[in-house]
Amino acid sequence: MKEPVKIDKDLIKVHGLTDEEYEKIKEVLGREPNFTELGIFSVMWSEHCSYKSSKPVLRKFPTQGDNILVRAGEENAGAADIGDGFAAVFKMESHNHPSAIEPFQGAATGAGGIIRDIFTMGARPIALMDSLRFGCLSDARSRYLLKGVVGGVAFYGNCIGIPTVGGETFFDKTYQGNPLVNVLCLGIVKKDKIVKAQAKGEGNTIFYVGSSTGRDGLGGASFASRELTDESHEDRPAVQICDPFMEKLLLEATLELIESAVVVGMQDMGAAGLTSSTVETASRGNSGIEIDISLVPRREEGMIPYEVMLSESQERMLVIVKKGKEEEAKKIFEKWDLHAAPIGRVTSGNSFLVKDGGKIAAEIPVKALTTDAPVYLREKTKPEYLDGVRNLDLSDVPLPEDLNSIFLKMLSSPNIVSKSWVFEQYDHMVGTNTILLPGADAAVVRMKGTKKALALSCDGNGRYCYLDPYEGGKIAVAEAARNVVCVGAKPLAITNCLNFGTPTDPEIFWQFSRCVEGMAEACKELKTPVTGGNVSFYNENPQGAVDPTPVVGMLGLIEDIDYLCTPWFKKEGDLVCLLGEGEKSLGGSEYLYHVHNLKKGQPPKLNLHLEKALQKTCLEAIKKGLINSAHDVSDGGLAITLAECCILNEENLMGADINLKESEREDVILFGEAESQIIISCSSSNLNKLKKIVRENKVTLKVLGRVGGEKLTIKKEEKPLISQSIQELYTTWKNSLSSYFEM
Amino acid sequence: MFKVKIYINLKEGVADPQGATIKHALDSIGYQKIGKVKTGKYLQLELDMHDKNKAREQIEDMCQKILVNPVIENYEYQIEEIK
Amino acid sequence: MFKVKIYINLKEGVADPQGATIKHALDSIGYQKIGKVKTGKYLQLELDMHDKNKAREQIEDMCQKILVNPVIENYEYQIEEIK
Amino acid sequence: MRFGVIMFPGSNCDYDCWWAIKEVTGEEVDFIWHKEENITGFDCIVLPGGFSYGDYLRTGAIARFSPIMKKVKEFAERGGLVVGICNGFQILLEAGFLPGAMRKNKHLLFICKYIHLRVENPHTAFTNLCKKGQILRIPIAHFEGNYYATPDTLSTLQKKSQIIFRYCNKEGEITDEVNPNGSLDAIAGVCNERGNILGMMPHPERSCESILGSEDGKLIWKSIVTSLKRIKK
Ligand SMILES: Nc1ncnc2c1ncn2[C@@H]1O[C@H](COP(=O)(O)OP(=O)(O)O)[C@@H](O)[C@H]1O
Ligand SMILES: [Mg+2]
Repeated sequence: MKEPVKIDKDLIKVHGLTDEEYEKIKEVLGREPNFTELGIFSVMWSEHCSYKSSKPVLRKFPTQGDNILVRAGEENAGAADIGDGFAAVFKMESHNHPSAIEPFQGAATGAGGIIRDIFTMGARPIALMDSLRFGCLSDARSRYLLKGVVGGVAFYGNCIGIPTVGGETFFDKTYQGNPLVNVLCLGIVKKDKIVKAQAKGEGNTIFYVGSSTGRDGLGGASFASRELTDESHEDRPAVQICDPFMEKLLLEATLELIESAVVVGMQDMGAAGLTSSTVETASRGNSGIEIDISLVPRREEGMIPYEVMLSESQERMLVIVKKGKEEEAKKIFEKWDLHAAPIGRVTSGNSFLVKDGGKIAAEIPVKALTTDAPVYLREKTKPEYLDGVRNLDLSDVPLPEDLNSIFLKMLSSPNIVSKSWVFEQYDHMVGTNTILLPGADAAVVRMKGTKKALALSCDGNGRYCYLDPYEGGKIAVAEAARNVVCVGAKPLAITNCLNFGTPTDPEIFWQFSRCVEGMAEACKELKTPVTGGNVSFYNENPQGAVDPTPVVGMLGLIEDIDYLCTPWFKKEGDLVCLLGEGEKSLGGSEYLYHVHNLKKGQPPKLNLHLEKALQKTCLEAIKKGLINSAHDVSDGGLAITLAECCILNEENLMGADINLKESEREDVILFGEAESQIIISCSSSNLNKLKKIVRENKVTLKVLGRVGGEKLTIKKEEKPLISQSIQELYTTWKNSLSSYFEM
Repeated sequence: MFKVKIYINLKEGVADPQGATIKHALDSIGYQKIGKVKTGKYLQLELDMHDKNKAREQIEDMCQKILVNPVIENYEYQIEEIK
Repeated sequence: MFKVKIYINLKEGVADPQGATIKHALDSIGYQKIGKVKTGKYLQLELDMHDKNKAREQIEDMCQKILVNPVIENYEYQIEEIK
Repeated sequence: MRFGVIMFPGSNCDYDCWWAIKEVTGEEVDFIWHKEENITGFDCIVLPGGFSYGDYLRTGAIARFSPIMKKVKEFAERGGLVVGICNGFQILLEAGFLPGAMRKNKHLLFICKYIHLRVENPHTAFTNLCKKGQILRIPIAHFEGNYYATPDTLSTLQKKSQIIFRYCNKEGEITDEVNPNGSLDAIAGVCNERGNILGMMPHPERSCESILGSEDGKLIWKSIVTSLKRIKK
């Protein structure tokens, strides 16, 4: 690339900067910016780095709590106290657009990025989760994307040796062409060993460690390079290639480095690479920073300062080392065959100074790029589509005659089927901590040397949010918490990924605000503060924006792993009970979508007080050892939840005989979705004790039937609606996803 | 009948960590003077066709549609008639 | 300075599931007349040497020791002088 | 007994082996860095699973050149016990300590799940606490576990009882369906002729505690300890 001679209107525009923003840049600098500076401003003031549209809305999230050690936004990830002197560090991030272009590398580099965020805080990553959304599985491109994305997450997580312990896989035509790929990473660190992402202490040395810098990802920053000059280039790749092996070396070396106490701070070079890592660490440390980019290791020849500063090559880190400890640091890097180059130092003052050998390439006040970046209060209006889609007249929905075959059809819906084709491609056991493998409501990883374990769940429902963003946002949090409760964990805190369309569209921004408000409300009520997350706007395809899709990653704590609870039925003769009651609705249900091809209606209403009481009751019952299984009612309604209780344990399928005393339409009874409900099983001798807890917490408990036999039978007032052999249910559910990939 | 050999490479500028690691290994085993190492794929296939031009057309099409990932890869091929 | 291209193949008789899968994919998309498909690796490397014979020796050695697994793989290579 | 677990760059089951040997089996264990030149004082060397050198080029192909491998060779030549698990097995194959080679799994997917193994030869230093035909439940996690050997090699392995484990179903039957990766003759683990080097794809270190779903892996560590005690006597 060549430097353009002059910065003109077009150049400013392709950098995604408005005229006002450009005026502001001139004001800050007191002069015209040069090309490199223009690039630096454009990436630091981009939505991705500055959160210029979302910041004011995100302030609605509760971020404080007794156990919150690092609050959202303070560092690369938040941290929660989990006792015994340990903190859990966790965060979720999206890599939607890169995955749409190159699914394998896009998803893999997404995993790589979030893993770096965790270990740069000094935490050893112990689990990954992936929350994935694609268009219809019947479409070849969607299958290609699914295969590539799963392959990419697997390639990265397996190689680096962090178990991918769970996730979500959801299909809906709204995601056609714009898949959502959100990856969560959880790490553990001694509380007093948390490392800050800050550059402090005049004269401390800035090290560049890891892969060399190429032109990859340049286009991803704001535009494609060829629009800049008339010269024709070979097509420059925007696609970043991952190197999990390099990251494994970085992971081990940095943790060793932290142990040796030579580190002042560190940050990975993620979005906006060298630029954001240097500027953000300096900003947090209230320092200046000076680097010489002629010292930056490069993969390609002839790179200009602009390219070096904006490259998004993967697996690179910035480490600030104490003055005088450079040799000690170098030794550790060398042990791990890593190339570490000192490229600059922390300075007093507030200037971000970039030199290229003897020349000054850029000089900008640090805070102008961070805390003083522009923030906008975007306009919002209630979308017009809402009134139309919320009206659901059940008389337009024909009641199927053969409920048995509809039941099987539901079980083989891509959104209901077993996701083992996905999670068996992930090493979910490495680390020998995964005590609840994928397939349950939440994954559980133990903490060796203690009785404790951490539970994780990812949840979100774009359909609900499309129909009612506020309720949908609330539900995402509540469901994630409920999932964690079902395995016996107390919900502690959340991270999240907010996937939306274009924020300058007032209707999209309304969806965004309402979702956040709903989530915030639920977080407050359930006492699960937000420790961090990520906003992904511009998720659009030719048909328009994707359904508003906030994804919640919930962290829960199990005090004693002897009281781990699982979702499947265990003993013949156990009572099957429904804990809690929520109003059933077909609005936004999987049944309506999969069987009737409709996305309509009012999603289930969530009463947060009831929800809280329900979760408390369930946890108490688990801790007292009163129940043998717990599984929350979600996608597909009661019938699907019951089926899952019967077949989730492949080693030991269990039938059940259920009799429901309800008066609604049969499809509503079976497949209507509701909040605040958990199916539990218990021995009849525990029923009275259970009832006592239920009364104390003012929730409800209904006995629905008994575990046993080779069939799942569901009756309404003794009249059979469904009766199926569990073997058949199992086979249908288990093989439906892989059948799309068999040849 | 044709025998086709297809050579698939990473595009110029696309990082090749595998190549870099192999180079590093060769260096440290003690091989001298190793410059850049690039990794790629090598496919061989038989085409039961007679018209070379048609064969070429089909090969191009197959490469662009499935054999090659055009986002990050380039390809070249050789085609040879066999009896 | 030499530029070396190394083509690595699975030996005759060693099953090649990847090749079979690609063939199957090509068939099912509707490409006609696809015979056997074989997958392999393609390495390119630069050697900063001057004596072609010595270069050949080193390449053979590298292939036999590390680049190729002789239990299941064959190799061929081309060497070309560059300035 | 003192075990040594080698750490290659990219190993990722090293700590898991350490935990299984130390905390579950109760034996002494230390890590050995791959650039180490000295391995005296160990009774058994473990090459753990993972992705040494990222599995770049071929699994195990680069790690076999680590300085430590010369020492492991000498150790094995003196009759020391060596176990390679998953990537460790792949390294042993590449280094020529064991016969054969690994190819990509037949379905061309990484696969992680519990499988069943049948003990084919209980008369080894690694299986002496098992019965012939005993069925073990142990997880696998690999992309390249599709074992191959030439027909000659295979018949030698069979004749000399060097096939230690084969993939089977719950009932111990060996069928194509339950062969998870396409391995020749459903081979999951082999040893050398002398019987002191074992390579296996399944992960015994992942199945040593009931909370993880199985304790069958312990049999292998304990067999090793038993045979070492016998030798030391
Ligand atoms: N992409 C994925 N990666 C890993 N595990 C997954 C993935 N998708 C689904 N799973 C697992 O499959 C199980 C069922 O998922 P889901 O139906 O979303 O559960 P729930 O409705 O209880 O949240 C969970 O244990 C989940 O972790
Ligand atoms: Mg659930």
